[in-house]
Amino acid sequence: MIWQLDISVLSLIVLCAFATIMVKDLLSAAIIFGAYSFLMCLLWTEMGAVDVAFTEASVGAGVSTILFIAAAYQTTRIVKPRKSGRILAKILGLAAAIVMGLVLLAAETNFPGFADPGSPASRHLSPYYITHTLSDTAVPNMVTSVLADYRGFDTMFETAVIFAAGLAVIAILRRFKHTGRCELPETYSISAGYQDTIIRFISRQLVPFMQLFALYVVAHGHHSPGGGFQGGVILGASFILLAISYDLKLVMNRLNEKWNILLGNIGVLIYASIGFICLLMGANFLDYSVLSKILPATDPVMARSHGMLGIEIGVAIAVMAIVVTIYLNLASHGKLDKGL
Amino acid sequence: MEYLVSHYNYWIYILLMMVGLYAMLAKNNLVKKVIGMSIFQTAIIVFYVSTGAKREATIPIIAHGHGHDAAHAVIDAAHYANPLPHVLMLTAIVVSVGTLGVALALCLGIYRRYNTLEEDEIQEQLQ
Amino acid sequence: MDIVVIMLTVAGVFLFFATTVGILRFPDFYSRMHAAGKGDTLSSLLMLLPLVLYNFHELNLANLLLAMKILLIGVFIFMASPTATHAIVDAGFEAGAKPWVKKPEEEA
Amino acid sequence: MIIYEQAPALIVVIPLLSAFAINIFGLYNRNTCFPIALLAMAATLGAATSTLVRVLQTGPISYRLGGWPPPFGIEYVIDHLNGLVLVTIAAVSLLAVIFAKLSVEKELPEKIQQFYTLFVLLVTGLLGMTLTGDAFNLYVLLEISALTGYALIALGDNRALLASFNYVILGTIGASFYLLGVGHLYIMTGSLNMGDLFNILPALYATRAVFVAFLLVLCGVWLKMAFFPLHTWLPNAYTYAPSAAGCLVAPLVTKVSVYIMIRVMLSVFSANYVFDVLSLAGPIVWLSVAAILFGSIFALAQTDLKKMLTYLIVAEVGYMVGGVWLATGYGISGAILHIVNDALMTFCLFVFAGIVAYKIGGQKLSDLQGLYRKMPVTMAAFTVGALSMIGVPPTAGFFSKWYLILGAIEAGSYHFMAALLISSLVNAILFFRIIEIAYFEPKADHHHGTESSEAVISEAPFSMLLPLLVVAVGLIVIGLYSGTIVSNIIQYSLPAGL
Repeated sequence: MIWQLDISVLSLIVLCAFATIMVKDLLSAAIIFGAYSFLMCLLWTEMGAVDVAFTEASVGAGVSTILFIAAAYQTTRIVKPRKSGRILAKILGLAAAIVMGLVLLAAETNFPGFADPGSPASRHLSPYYITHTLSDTAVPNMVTSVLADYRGFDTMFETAVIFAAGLAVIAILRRFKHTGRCELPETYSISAGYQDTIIRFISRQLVPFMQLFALYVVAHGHHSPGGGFQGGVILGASFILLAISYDLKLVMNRLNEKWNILLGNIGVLIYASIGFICLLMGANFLDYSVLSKILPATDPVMARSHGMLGIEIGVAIAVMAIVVTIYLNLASHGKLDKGL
Repeated sequence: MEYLVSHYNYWIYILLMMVGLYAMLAKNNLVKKVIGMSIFQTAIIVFYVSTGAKREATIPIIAHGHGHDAAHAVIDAAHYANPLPHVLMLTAIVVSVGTLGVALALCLGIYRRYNTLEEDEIQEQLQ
Repeated sequence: MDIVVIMLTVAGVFLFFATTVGILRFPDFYSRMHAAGKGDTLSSLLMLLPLVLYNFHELNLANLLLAMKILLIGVFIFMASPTATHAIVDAGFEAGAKPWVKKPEEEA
Repeated sequence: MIIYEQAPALIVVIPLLSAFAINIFGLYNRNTCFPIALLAMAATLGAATSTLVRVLQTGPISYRLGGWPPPFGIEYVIDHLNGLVLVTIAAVSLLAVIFAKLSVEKELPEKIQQFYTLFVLLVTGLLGMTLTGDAFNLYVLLEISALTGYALIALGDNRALLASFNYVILGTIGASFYLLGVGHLYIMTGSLNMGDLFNILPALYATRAVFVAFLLVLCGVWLKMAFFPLHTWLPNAYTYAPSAAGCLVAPLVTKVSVYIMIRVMLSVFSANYVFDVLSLAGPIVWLSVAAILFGSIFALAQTDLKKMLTYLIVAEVGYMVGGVWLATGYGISGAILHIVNDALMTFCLFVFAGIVAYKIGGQKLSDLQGLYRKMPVTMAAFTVGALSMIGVPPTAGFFSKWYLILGAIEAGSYHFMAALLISSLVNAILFFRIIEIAYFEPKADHHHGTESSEAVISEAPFSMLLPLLVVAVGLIVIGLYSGTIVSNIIQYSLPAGL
């Protein structure tokens, strides 16, 4: 905890936040927001929250920025100045922000000091997780064990949230009128418009490594930062990279819309079914320890570890498919023909 | 000075929340509102992660935790940062990216219909 | 060993600084990207190398693996950073950014 | 008996799994969506009812998800209060899915599969919010129901997208405030389990941070339930939603938020803290008086049927919030009973609006002319719903209002009582106006005016009529048995000492 570093990063963050909402160009706003997210990662790594930082790096700085850019590309990047005579919203917003700030500031004086080892948050529940994660679940990364086991139910619904978001994007944007089902070209052909060989070549070389890395992140989440969610986002990002450097058709050749939706379903279904199998075997929902009865050569503790691996794989599949779906729909305005 | 060092995080998160809330309520451009929403949500994440930080503690991964004999090693809770807020915030980040996707999809749909992203111009078209 | 590490780090920081100055001070889009592309790549590498070397204070398998990982990051940056710069320049060219030339009357 | 013991988990797991089943099977054949959704909702209702029966027999149940003991893992707690709310949600969503079939086929023929999946996920979220005993788990489920709600509303035509966008912004502020409030509780206590918080918090009641935490949670929930000054997103969002989605979202989402408010007030904080330590009750009751009056007056000014109903929801939310904050046994009983009644009443009226949209196409009040002739059964059921909204005995609406008024008298809040009476009067004016319009024939200057006097009966299709009739009968039955409900169920969910 180096507070000088913290403060300098935090002041940069505040600067970025102000710049993002002040700048008159949506594309610039998106880029600055990406920088804001990266600074957040730095801050959180520095505070010891490596998993959160990893997720923010892949989601906030990666996918969110891409989504903003896709939205700006599909709409307009110009922010027009407000017409005169409409300052009521401004005053209202400012007043609400100030009131909220003052209320929060009043509460803040009661908080235990930052990074105080004696604070209730560090003393009440967390010591149990820290000291029992190995003996209960055999997973050294306690973020993974809390995420996938102690509070696995939250995570199931977190995956369901992302699934619902993907479905919502399809429901809102997708237009089926043009094509009854996805029409794919006979052979892959380069679309019209100037495309650069260097970028294409490098992207194509990088994609396998990205996917390999993503699988490593999923599989190694028990021992190092990472897990299903981060791995899934990186997998999705590899497809997005292809979609950007080539075109949507190339991606749709490999992962068409039907498969995308199907994979999204299957991913969450893997999670829920593992929980449901536990329930059928007589234990409570998501109590993986009972899986030791069907998994060969495992005791209940290792069964928990394997159960977590199973659900991480499910999360990764679902997140990958949904991230790709959201991007494809946003980048092509729901027509899935061409786009960014 | 002591007080400043132990509370600056909270001040910054409050400032970020104010920026986000202002953008959400007062900005005219819909995508700017969405950006404000993201800032608002990350500010809350800063707050939660701050609750998990611990002085003299390392990242919440048990060192040399491979294998079964490691289970019997003595683990001191004071050596590791609090994992619980991290878990909660992983969930919150996921939720925020989901909300972001939906909000941007709505922006695109609105742009398709009204051909503008400015709230006042949409209101004019509605009247 | 320590001296090498410090020297490399200082060189990296200096190059980063030079890059930043370049981005701010160069006259047109292309020369700015030139500074960003070249300076960034080399300085990142100069920052990563000392990290690798620093790891070898205590030679064992774990540290070797760690050093490998850091080197892999270096390889990735070496591939990705120039490509990204190229892509940006390309986009700028398509968007019609004019390169800076000396004022015509000076040449004449 | 696995089913019996695992019923609390099954309530959520059945709709969750069936949501994926709907989506997967829907990819291949769209006609499979409806039967799966129907079966899932029926099974959920079964699980919810068996859970409520078990609670009535043995007292509150605690279910450990993942088998971890409560403060460390996530816990489901089912007591009399949420047992009742659960059955209400499950019943209304079963009826709503029956109604949705034809309406969706007409309004959203392209997106049937997405509609049912989102629909079932929304129900999952609402049920989970009601079941959970963990403050953070509640946030995740809140977001599920919110995200699916945004999408369902945005599916509607005509201005629905903008309404949904405003809902996204304000809904996210609400959810974030809730999250931040939970964060304040977490930093002060280190716990997230509601029961655990209830035990730890009394020592911290004097601190400002806990007070702010309470305020944040309250504001967040208020935004979600559209309580008076924070209601701006609701009327547009619910008006422009597709009818089938409106039938689910309008009756349930605000009611579940009210339930969460009660749960947080009584099970995380305590009645003692909320009512005695804080001196908020007076201003909040005044605020709910304002909500009731505002909602009623704006409802009176509308010419659009659905929009009128949405302003009535704003008024009804005022009833429930005010009832809880009266801080008397009668007031809280009335508010809890009103959650059930209002869910049914709102459902009845929105189904009516949906049938009108399906058969006639318009939503203007003037479109309703001559409906008593054309659809006698529909109008009869609507009349029951309207009478219940006004509060005429023996319909259910009368009894919850009666309890609320008793509560107001007990607390000495005569302004709240006056607001209730005024709102009943306004409701009477509103609904008698509709009934009057519907009694009259369309104007004879129609070019085929002679034919219309033949009184062609063209009733709504059976699958739309069935939920309407069931709920109309339900309103009367619940009205007749409301004494039993209060003494057997609601009685036990009141805090001690009230």
